[in-house]
Amino acid sequence: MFTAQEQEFAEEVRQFVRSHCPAEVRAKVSEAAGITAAERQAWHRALHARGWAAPHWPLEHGGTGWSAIQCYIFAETLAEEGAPDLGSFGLKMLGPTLMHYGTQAQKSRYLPRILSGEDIWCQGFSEPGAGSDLASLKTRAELVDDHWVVNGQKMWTTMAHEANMMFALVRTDPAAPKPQMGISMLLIDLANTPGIDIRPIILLNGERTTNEVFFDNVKVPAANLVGEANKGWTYSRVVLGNERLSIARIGINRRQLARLKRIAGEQGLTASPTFRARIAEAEIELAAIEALAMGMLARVRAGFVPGIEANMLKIRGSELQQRLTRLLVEAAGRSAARHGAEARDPDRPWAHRLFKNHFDTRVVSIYGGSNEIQRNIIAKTLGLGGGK
Amino acid sequence: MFTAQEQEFAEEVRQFVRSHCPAEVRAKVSEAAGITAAERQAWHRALHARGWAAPHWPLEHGGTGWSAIQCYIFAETLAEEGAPDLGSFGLKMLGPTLMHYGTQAQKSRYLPRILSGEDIWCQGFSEPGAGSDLASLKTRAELVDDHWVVNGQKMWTTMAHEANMMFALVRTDPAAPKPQMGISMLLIDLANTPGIDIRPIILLNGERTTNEVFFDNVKVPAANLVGEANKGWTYSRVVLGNERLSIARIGINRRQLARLKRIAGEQGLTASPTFRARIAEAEIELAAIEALAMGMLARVRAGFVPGIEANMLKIRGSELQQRLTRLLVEAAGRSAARHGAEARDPDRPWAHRLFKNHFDTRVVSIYGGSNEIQRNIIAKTLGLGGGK
Amino acid sequence: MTISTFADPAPAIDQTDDSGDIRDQLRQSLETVLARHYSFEQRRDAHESEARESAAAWSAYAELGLLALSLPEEQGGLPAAFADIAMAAETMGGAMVLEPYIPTMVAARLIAAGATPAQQAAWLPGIVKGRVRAALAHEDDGARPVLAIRHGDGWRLRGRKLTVAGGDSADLLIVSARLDDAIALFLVPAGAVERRAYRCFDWTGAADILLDNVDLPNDARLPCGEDALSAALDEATALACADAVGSIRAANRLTRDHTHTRRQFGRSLDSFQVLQHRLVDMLIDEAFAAAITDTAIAACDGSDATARMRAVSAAKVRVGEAARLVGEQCVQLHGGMGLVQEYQAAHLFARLGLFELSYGDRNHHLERYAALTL
Amino acid sequence: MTISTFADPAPAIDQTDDSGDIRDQLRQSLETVLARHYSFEQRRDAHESEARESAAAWSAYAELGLLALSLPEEQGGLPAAFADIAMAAETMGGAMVLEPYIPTMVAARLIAAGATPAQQAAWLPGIVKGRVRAALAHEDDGARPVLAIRHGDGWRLRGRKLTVAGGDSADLLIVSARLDDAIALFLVPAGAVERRAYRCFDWTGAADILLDNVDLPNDARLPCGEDALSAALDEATALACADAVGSIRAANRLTRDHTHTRRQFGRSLDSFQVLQHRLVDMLIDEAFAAAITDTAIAACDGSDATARMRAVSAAKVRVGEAARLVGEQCVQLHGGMGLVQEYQAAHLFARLGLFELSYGDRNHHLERYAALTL
Repeated sequence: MFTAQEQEFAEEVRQFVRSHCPAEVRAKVSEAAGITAAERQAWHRALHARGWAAPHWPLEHGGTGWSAIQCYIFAETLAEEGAPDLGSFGLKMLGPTLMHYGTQAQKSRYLPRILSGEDIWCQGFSEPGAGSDLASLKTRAELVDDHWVVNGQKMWTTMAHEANMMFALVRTDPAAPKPQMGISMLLIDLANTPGIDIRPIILLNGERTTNEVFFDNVKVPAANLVGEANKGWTYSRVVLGNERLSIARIGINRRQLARLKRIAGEQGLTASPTFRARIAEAEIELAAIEALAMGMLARVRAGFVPGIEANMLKIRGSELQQRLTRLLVEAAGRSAARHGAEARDPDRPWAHRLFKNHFDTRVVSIYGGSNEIQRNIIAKTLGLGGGK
Repeated sequence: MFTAQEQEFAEEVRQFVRSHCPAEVRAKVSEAAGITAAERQAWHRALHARGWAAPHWPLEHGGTGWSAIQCYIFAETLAEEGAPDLGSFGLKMLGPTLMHYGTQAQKSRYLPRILSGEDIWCQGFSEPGAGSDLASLKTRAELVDDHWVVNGQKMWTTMAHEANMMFALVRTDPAAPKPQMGISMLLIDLANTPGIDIRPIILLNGERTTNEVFFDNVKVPAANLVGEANKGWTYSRVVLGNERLSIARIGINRRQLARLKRIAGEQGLTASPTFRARIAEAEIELAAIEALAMGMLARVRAGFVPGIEANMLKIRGSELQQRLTRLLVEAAGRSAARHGAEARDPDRPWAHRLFKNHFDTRVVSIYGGSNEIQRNIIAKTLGLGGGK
Repeated sequence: MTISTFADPAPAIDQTDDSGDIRDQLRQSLETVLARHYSFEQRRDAHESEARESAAAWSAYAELGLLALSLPEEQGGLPAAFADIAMAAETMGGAMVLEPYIPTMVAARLIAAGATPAQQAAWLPGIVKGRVRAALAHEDDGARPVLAIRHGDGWRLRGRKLTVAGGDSADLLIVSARLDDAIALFLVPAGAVERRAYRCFDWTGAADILLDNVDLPNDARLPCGEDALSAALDEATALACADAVGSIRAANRLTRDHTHTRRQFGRSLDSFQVLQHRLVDMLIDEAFAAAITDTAIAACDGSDATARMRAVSAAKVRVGEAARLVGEQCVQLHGGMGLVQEYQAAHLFARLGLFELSYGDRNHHLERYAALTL
Repeated sequence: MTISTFADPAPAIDQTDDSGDIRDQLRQSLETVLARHYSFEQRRDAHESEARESAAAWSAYAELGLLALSLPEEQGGLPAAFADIAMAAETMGGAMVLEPYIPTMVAARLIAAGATPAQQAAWLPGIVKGRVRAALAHEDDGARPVLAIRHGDGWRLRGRKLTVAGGDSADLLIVSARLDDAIALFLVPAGAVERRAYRCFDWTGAADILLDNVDLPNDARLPCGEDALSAALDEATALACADAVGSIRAANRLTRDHTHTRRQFGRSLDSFQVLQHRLVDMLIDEAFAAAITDTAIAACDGSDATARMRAVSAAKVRVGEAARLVGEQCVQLHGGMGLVQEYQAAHLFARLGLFELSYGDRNHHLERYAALTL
């Protein structure tokens, strides 16, 4: 599949991870045990020092100039080795969008700080009544003198409590003929702006990874508008398109598969013909996902724009991730019912994390456009029902 | 599940089948090998002589007065033993409909002849453009003096080439405000009426089980109208409702399961953990279907009208039937690819029929209202989307 | 024979059967109690409190007679069918009750069926009155199975039991142990063992039980053996199925309500055909799960052990399929809301997910079923 | 890096790759030939005729050079990658070609890879020119496996091979036989055996081959052995996957066209969301099947036997899943029309269903894959 040169490159990346990311951090990532913000930031700094924080960015903005294949090898090698994920919001979603639509001042200020990890971004898109149906969002922004005054509420704002910046969609023209047409994108300084209240949303697993964010007459400088007013909808499509590209989740699926094989082996389940078959089925699905992704990459390399293949990879990548966490739970059996470190099974000290992983993974078929929405998009692209 | 008395009854039925239906006929039914019209009629006469041709009919019309449970035991015992199916059109679909909506003359003439097997009925509902969407049917009937003059085309008319009578839906009021409101039901003598052309539809399996029927100025006596004119839609719902009741297909599924176990045992597949598991899954699904059917029967006994449970049983009964024929194909392996008696595998002389069965069974999720339509009906009954 | 029509006035599946009158009254009483004790907040408080379950709820179950069902009248029991206990389990599954009703009743029935009159008199009245909770400790730690040996006039037990449902709050444990190549059962007061109590992901309680040379009197051993244990485990499995059916019904109701209320792209979610068909498949699985559980419950009241094992394994497999579909789709159709601690969807997902891991997984029961039918 | 958008102007998955120019020309030429020789009626006539396949079509394949691909140039072959043969197989799968292209090419490549120069010269030119059809007869009758013994200067073969694909019309059979605890391969002219020829459910031809003490000269044995046989079987499997991908594409196209044209309840079928999502899942499976088949085809051209076996088994399993979904839903969404001999849907269902039964079923390949990766 890969050339000798590409394999050499993969080896270089692997060695870098092993020498610059502590083994205990990688072990925690591989076990889906959760790492601290400090551990993530340390790894960000290490990558940044090497010039690898944003390989897919253009050289002029601090990227690497690598081919799509190299970027792919890099990302998957990191995921396979258990390197912490740097997060998508700044590096993958906002960064490329600002490069195309941001003002020169915005690019100069924000791109280097995304690259270095100095700014941590979150995404303010979803609202209580607007999840998959973003166009119905209600948060308002009015231009008063040289500030946008923002009022409303965002929801499912992942990591808002660790971020200092947010890119948000706000309604700037309530009278627009279509709801999509009255939306703008603003850059909001969460750390230094009065009127912002970030409240935790606690999931059943006991964790706070997401938030509600309330805006009460929050003043955002006019210069923080991305691109033109009332064109936020278009930019949001670009942002989400960028997210989608990384969402086949091949690296994490490969890691989870390795974990499943290890645990199944320890539990004697690789001797069970039915369980063997289910592991093989999952591994074959991963092989198919990789084959499609490689084909897509080859076409990207040839200048094509990835189309519905990306939606397909999102759907099946997330379904596979859910299948793998479920198989992990089954491999652990009743021990997986235990919750929290104090319930640790003395003989299977990893088992109490597995149901939590399984639960957490339910979100991957919901966010970034639910799998139902993905199928709608493919259907629409195919022109199905056009003869209605 | 059953009382001692009921079990005794089942035994009586079983003995009757074994002594009155030739073993070779039962073997052919069990192997889904197809029987002749003469063999089916002989069995019909034997049942009729015993007074068991239509157990679920009221006593006054020649039924048995049995309880719903007894009717169930009777039907399932027959199916399990491989007795030929007498067909639904006359006994299950038209008969009960005529009892409620037919004229006295219709009852006196047709019910005894259905019971004795003298008349063989087929159903003229579907048309080229009206399968699941019956209301769009186009075959016209105009009342001229004391005859309805019928013009048009029916399609998917199962067994029309063996039947001498047809109950058909025809459009009698093209100007009705809703398409459903202009439809009537007619009884048509296929054997003795000019202008009827029955053409075979050959399926991929090479068989003719279904037909197209063309009507060219066919004169049907006015007395052959069922009930009132333009109320045919209501009667058709009743007819199809009656079909639906027998469509969980428990008897045939039980027979196919027994066949699967026998073949899997012969092929050594009951020693394969994965194949064992799949047989067990199918058998458990059958147990669930039976449990739901028994509950429904108990409620029917208590005077309830079966509602969406019947649709549920149709969906899952047909899906199970498809699953079983598929497992049979897999049990036979590559031998199942052979087609026709001349391709018979010397070591597996039954194998060449299995793919044909598998193919034939695809129809059970299509006819009698496709499984998609069944789900629509359940959704509508539940009131889903009512808040649109 | 009645003629059916498509337009059925009673869409919901009605699960009442003919022995239903008294059972229905009991169900209604239980529902009233649960409405009083099992609001979302009360359940959370019970989870977070030291005692962890609501003592008030347990007393209420005792007052209703739920802890007496089918037990000998001379010990304070009430005549009842196993189906009555299953009704209680199903209703509690709908409210996601945290107290160990199933473990206690399974242990009590095992004592009623297999213990000496003296042993019954020692424990059953306390259970019936709600003063004693019990649990069956069966699943061994592979490395340290529980062994029993004769020791003086009595018995000595050694080994470890893992993830005993209800073991955290049980006053009495029925412990299975190997004794001379057979399995024996012992009544062990919880005070005699070391236990590590904890919560499972669905908030129900469990414990690991360490028996470090526990000495017991001679009459701690139950006269019954493996057959009784096998029946008790089947009863526990069948009741777990009933509990899961309750949770499945609740999840379907919740999901239908949510999709009916919630609007997207200007329409209610339940007006989208894809979601309608998904809701229909969830309802079909509910109906099949409920029906096959009824069969298993009835088989537990019968005398044919093979038929019981077959019916229970069939139910565990089929209800497991339904639990998986309904649990996952309940979360999926709730969207992000489905993952949040403050709403019921995630709790139902957890309870249904853990059901699949309990009392033998799908593979175990498929293999047992195949062994009985192939 | 290019920024993607939801509005992609090219919805269909484009499977061309960079070695594509010549291959594309060949594909177009083949499509032209098939358009001329493989109308629905011509295919039916070929099926019903005595010769059973169209001799004209076979000659046309030879003229296009399809029977020469990748074979040695000194025997009349053309330089080509295995992927070129796979392209031809996929295209023929789309037209549901009845002639034994895959059996012939697999046998020819086995001769090219493992036969002596004299053996090659004896058979390959005839194959390349379309005068000789060949097939690999490997699957034994369990009761009568084929055994080889030394007999004078030559060999004597005895036993039976079942359901040999293409065996009905083959002029040359490569027969695997047990010889002293190993497997040996023999070149057997079809005239030397008794064969029972028949049609499979998908109308392709096969035969049972009876070897009743068939005497062969010494040079009938191929010098290669089990490794070459294993590679040939993998190649046959990979090409069958490519053929199935062609049928899957055709079935998806046909189903989309039908649901677009056909109206029910006043709307086109493809405007119903449930059917839209089903069509989408069919298309996704097409994309995955095509991608994983490409991987298997590439692995067949490589030198790593383990990687080849893994990739081929993965493809067989995954394409099988796709074949099942697409075949069944193609019929389902066509309604009654899907079962009729006069329309393509049923034929595609049959071809895809029989693919699953050929070259090792799902279980076989899952187990082989697991053995290689666990």
